[in-house]
Amino acid sequence: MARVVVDVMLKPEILDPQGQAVQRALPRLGFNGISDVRQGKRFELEVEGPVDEAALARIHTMAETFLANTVIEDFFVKVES
Amino acid sequence: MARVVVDVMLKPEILDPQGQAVQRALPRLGFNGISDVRQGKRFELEVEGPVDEAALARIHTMAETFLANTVIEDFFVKVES
Amino acid sequence: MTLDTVKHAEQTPDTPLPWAELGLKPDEYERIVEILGRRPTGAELAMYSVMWSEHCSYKSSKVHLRQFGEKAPQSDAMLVGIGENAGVVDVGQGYAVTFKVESHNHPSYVEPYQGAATGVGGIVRDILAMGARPVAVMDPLRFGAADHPDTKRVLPGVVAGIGGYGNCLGLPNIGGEVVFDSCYQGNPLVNALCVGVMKHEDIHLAKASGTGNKVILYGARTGGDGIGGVSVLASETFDDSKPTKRPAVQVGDPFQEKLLIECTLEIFREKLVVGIQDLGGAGLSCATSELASAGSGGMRVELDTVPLRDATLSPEEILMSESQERMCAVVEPQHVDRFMEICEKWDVIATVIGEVTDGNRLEIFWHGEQIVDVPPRTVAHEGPVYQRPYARPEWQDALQADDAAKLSRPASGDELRAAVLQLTGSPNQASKAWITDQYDRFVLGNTVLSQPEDAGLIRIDEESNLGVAVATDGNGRYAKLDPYTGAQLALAEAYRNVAATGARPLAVTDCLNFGSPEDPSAMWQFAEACRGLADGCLALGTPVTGGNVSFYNQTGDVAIHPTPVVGVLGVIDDVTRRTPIAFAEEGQLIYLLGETREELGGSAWSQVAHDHLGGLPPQVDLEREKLLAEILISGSRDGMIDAAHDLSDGGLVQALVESCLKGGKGARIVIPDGDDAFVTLFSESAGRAIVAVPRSEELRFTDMCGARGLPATRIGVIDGDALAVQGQFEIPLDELREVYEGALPSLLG
Amino acid sequence: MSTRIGVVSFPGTLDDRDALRAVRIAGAEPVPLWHRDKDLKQVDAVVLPGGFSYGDYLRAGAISRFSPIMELIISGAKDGLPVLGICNGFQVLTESHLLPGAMLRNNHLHFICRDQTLRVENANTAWTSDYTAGQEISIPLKNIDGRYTADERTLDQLEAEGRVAFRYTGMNPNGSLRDIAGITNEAGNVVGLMPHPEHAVEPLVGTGRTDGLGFFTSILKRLVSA
Ligand SMILES: Nc1ncnc2c1ncn2[C@@H]1O[C@H](COP(=O)(O)OP(=O)(O)O)[C@@H](O)[C@H]1O
Ligand SMILES: [Mg+2]
Repeated sequence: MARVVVDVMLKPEILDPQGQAVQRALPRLGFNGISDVRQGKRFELEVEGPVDEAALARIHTMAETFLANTVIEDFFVKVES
Repeated sequence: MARVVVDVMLKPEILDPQGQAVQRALPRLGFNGISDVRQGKRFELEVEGPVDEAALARIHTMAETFLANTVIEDFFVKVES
Repeated sequence: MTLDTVKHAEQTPDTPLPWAELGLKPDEYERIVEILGRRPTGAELAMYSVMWSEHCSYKSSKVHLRQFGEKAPQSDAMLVGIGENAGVVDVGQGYAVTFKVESHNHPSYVEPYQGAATGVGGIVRDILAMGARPVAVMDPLRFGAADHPDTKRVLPGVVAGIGGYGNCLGLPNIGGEVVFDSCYQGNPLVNALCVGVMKHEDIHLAKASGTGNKVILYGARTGGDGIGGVSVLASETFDDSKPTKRPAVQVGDPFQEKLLIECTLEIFREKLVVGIQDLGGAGLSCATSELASAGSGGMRVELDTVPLRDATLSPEEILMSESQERMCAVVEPQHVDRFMEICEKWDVIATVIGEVTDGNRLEIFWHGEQIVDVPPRTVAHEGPVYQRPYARPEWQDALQADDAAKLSRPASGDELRAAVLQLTGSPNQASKAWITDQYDRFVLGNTVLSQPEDAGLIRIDEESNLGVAVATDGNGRYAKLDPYTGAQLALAEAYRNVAATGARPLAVTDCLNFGSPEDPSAMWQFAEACRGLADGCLALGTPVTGGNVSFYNQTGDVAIHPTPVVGVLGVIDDVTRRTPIAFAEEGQLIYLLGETREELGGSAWSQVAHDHLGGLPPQVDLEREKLLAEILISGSRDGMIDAAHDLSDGGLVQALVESCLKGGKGARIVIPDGDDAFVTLFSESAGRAIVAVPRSEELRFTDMCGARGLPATRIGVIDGDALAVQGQFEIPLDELREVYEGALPSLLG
Repeated sequence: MSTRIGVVSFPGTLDDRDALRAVRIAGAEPVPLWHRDKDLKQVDAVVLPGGFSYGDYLRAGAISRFSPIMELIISGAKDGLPVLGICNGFQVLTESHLLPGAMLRNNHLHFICRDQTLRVENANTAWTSDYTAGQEISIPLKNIDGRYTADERTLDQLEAEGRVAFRYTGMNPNGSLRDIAGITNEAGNVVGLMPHPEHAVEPLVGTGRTDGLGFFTSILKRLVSA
């Protein structure tokens, strides 16, 4: 069984209030030197069978049509070693 | 400027309703062969200055005390290359 | 590891068991051995320990709670009393209403969001298990000081959790309370109330009967949530230095619960169940033993059929798991297929895990081997009962002697003005909109009154306009000064709040939040509060139908203020007659009903202006409360009053501020001749309300009050855009609003 | 024959009962539709009501969009079937690409429930003809993912074509771009908005106003006269 990770992040031009809220809170908590924070989602998929090109292509489609809304989000697929 | 990523995932023993909802939907959408889905959060931090051990230690503390709720979540810090 | 079967237990009588770690006392363990005639198996020990915990067995409170039954007033309305998942009252036209308040205090301190969320989930399942459709929720909350950093951790999480869960279930939140006091710093109180509606014939009870009937577990899979949570969390003081005692947190899935509700209601509609029980604290241990105990036969359960989220769970853990969003039903064999079909329709997992037997034992098997063989009553209903020692604390006299009368008071008009603004902008008196705007109050389309009002009021029949009103109240400061009176004041206030909307109070639920029952002082407070509440309910004719006890709300030796939270349910035949708090019509006359004495002990003013708590709380006169309620109800029914607001913390001036701001209209007030302005405005005498009377109804209204002997004093008129007290001060509504609405946002961001 | 208006229930839909009631009060025949239904039961129009379908897990509306009934509604809408998406229903419509843009978490990150005023910008859609352009109405708003977003080009196009159907006035409750509370498709048969007209159809309950009834009377008139 292999694990494939899909990261979904808001596109850079879209306002990310969650990331901003984190960033604004950091100095108050005594953490400085972080100039930007973006918050996104991480999906860990346990894939049955081999993660070959065909499987990755299917996961890519799944991310594009379902896990991410490409109107607002970018996604990245990677195989976890 | 370097990017540090903090992934926050629910601990394995904790119920993950979001991941479950995704997993249950997949077969209906025609995606088979995914035996488990967990959904978590991904924070992308832009760090000013060098990401040395001291900086990483600080980010670790920040993740532990703020980004993650360690009662129910695990977190992982990594430097993006 | 070998499985600890019943047979194995018989053969190995000397195996040491961790009963002490599971919270059992030596004599309790002895009793288990005596009941079984042998040492318990691990699974049996798990069941007994969790079911005999304070939280599940009420072992310290039982002897006091009995009064609610013994002193219960004669009431034709009561259909199901204390002891079931929730009490049920008849509200007429064939409708029955069930309601109950419960605590989720400790879990909400550990993990505010999930703790509060699962608190809502749990009480909703209780109501559902009675056969009712849940129709509204309320959330009485207590936090530490508003400006304490930990309050900023706990409060937003709790509120988001209540909203996140309740909103997603589609239940309107129609009211609650928010109180800040440093006594709750390490022990916030998160109480949740749910109201449900059904027809009389739909009432369901938690009992397993009928040999051969199937036991079906349905809803979420079972995981390792909150294992040991009930016994450990609820029976020991939470202590940071021992992290091992931190239980696994339960995580809620409101979507799953919504499916469970709709699925269960459809199952009820088709009359497919004989008995039903929700799974809450103590999970399957509780559900199976209670169902079997209340029923006529025994029960046999194959534990390995339980659908798991985590395959590594041991049988003991499965029995103790507190995974949320699960229910257990007893179904006749011929209805099982249809039951399963409905579950499938709602994507709800359902599994037959056992059946009702003709014996009288609860027997549980794991991979074919017997691991539990117990008389179910001994687990569920015949747990230990303690007569805990109690004693009036020695500091009580000094506290009561520390009279608030000695505090320096505002004298000039300017000082009074400043005191009003200070009170209005204090966290306890300020607008709670920052919180309540995070709750859906519109869903289901039957909300007639919701926050900020005296009570939440919902329509339950669209044709006839029948409705019910519910209010919850509790003042820990009063109860600290005198727990007997404090409990009655909580009852009186909730009763008055319901009547102020025009509804007739019918029944009571309560959540008793106290310190450690092992501390004689806290136990005395508890005993006094129970006695006060039982006596009060008898006097008002409103029986207690159910409730909840939360002990061990203390950090080290320091307990919270004793905090009995009382919920009162009332019925209104025609919701179009309801009375809101808002002053809406200029020119209407403002009457103060009831008598004002100088009563400042425990008052909001003494807290805000002097950080003082001492003296005696306001007196209680329950006959007067009844009379006031009758006047408020008649006034509403006969169209004599257009607004009503009860007087409680903050006294007359706070009520005026709220009614003015809600309606966007000012008021001109005249202090009655010879009365002290400060006392008139800030005293907290009970049994009072203000009403707005149209001029055309004035005579009729005052005649009615006169005839029935209720003091009614005309104190002013709705007018202008300021709150003006003649000869004293004037505050523009805009200024009041800024102070009233700005306070919580500036504290909570 | 009476006018049949369907109201779809997905698992987790909450305001279906309110929407059915609103349809009835307006004088049409309410028809409950189930997400697994494979036909539309001859309804003349469809309401996608509010709620948290599938818990709003993943993204609001993302999972419901793939239900069997949505296939029928998507193809029907393209052929002119009137569809009104309220709150979660609006989110389903954007996820289905029947309406452009997307809905994000409110800028203040909280669920917000309030009485909201909005301006009806387009009174020519199937669902707004009983209003007048520029009219202000007040109806409940309640959501956590209500921030409307689209790229600049799309926004400009919506404005140019008069497809911004409703705009928040007084206060923008969630950070929606250009104060957009609701939009319509080009043909005007598909309308989505975040606030809840179905909670404002009776004087007694909810906000005590009936400003939302016009949505349901608009469609009824349209269908009766068609
Ligand atoms: N946590 C809460 N959840 C919902 N409503 C609340 C909450 N706290 C306060 N409210 C509502 O705000 C209003 C004002 O509260 P409060 O001043 O405590 O009322 P009262 O003094 O009449 O008991 C009431 O309608 C009450 O139900
Ligand atoms: Mg009140």
